[in-house]
Amino acid sequence: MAYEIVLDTFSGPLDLLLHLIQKHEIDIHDIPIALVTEQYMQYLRAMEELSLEIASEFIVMAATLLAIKSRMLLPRQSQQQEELPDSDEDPREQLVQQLLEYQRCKWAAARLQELERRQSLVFSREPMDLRPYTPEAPPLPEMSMWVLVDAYRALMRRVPPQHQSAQITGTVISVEEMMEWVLQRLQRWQRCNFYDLLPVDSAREELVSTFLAVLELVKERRVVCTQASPFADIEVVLLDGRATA
Amino acid sequence: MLLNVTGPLEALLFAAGSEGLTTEELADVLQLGVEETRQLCLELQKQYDERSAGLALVEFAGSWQLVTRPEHAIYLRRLAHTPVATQLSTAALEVLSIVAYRQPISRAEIEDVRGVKSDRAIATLVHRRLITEVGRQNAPGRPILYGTTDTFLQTFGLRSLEDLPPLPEMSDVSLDLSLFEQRTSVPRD
Amino acid sequence: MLLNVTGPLEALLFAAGSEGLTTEELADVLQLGVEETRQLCLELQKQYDERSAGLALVEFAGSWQLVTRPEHAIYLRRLAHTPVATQLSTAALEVLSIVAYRQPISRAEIEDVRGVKSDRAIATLVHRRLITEVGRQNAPGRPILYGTTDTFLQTFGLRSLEDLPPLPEMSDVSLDLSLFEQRTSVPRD
Repeated sequence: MAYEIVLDTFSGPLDLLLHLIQKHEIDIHDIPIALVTEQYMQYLRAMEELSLEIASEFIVMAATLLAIKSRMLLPRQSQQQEELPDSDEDPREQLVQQLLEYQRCKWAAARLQELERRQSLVFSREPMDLRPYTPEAPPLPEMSMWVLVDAYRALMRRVPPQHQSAQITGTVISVEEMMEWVLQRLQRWQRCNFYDLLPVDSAREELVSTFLAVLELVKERRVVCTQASPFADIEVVLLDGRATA
Repeated sequence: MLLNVTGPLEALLFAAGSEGLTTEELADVLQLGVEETRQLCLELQKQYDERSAGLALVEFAGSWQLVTRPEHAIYLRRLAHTPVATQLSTAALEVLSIVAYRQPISRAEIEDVRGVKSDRAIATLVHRRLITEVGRQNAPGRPILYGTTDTFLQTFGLRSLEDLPPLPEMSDVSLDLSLFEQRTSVPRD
Repeated sequence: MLLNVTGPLEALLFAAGSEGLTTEELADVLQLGVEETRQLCLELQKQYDERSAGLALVEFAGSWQLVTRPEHAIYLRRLAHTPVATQLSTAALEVLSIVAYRQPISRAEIEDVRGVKSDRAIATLVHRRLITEVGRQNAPGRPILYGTTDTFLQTFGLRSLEDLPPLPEMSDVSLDLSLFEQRTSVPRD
């Protein structure tokens, strides 16, 4: 599939989102969030299938999209008794601003690239050796050799250690793995608080994957989430085959 | 009258090569006024442009420099020893554009705009002297603030930061989207 | 007809620098016959002589070379005398430290370490007799290898290169960061 070629060229989640927006000729000020989220998740899944490492930023953006999507759905859900306090604000607003700003950044980057290309077409020459025109090079005052050592050390600090390019990557927890983990726990507990599903000391990525896993399980109708009141803890309840709520 | 001095001017610029010379340095050596020297440079520039010369006179980062004309790049590339310009990755270009337009700026602020970690791209740009530390932010941890360098101006053929193309208004950008649609297979950074 | 190609010819000779190019090399790059190329060089030579140019085209030992016209020597002498900094720039110090610790080393290798073009800094150091050509690398183009001079030892108060303090291992450098925190504003190179 075409993903393989495209995926690696996205410099981040915003880049991917912009690509989707352009591809579907979407008005950036009125993003159909459900469609874009669906497309975005498809790319992430494709990345997973290709065993590409997914940078945590992509997962964070997935969570953001899902959160926006759910906030936009909220007023229509009859079981929610009231709207969130700030519901008059479009939940997409912040993302739109971010996308617009990033779009300007891409615009400027494209200009710089063009300037760089043009500049690579011109050639200069080394400065002429002017020694024949000057009788004697002026002597330098004496300097401490430490000046030299400092210069070298400062240089080494500036130079990235390119030859030891071991890459440290965080553990990537796939949503599928996390879904398994959540189901296992719920089989034991039947219902529990969302936060109890999180592994102890969970990193941001784990939190996000847990969140995505629960959303995915809700979609597959294997769990339901309930909330007693706005901002109360979310309870996750296992639905098994026999007890479809 | 000016014509008589374009010879020495050409000789000086030729000798300076990639180092270039500022209007003031030229004025000093030619023993002319600064404004007169500037006019002379523009005159030489015009001469090069008018005849089908191999050279052009350009001003980068405040220095006048003789360079070959872009249309002859094809011949120069055929010379075996011409260095192949290493192109910047998309990520590095993005970071560079943010720094160029918003300097001084911290890493966190750069990452805010891009929505992605950018330490590697920043390290590449620092290493290539396109950006450098220009101060520290008055915030917890005193984060480094980055700005562009003269190497940046030189690399992109700009006389000064004012030569950067003005950013479009937020809402106008979408019109230009197609311009950066052609994606190169530049590796991410 | 010949006129159309003096542009590329001028560009090639300009970029070739002090090494010059033979008629054969030029013919090869311009994709012209050898005799045709010779005629073209003579044509460019005539053009320089006719207008009051700053440059001249000369043939030395089978190589064509662009040089400044002898009558402008007085300006070059003034240029050579003008800006004599009493201190080395950060860029020059960096290059000098690389040469000191890694000699013999070529320009390309120095630039590899620094990530930036270093011809200007190298020219300064050669001019100040702190480094000099110590040989040629057995590589395409036979690049110049640089090493430090006696002037270097004198300037830094060293009896021999063995007096240079041993460098910390790469991994240690980062631990020592705080010791070298004071940064100067980086000059252009």
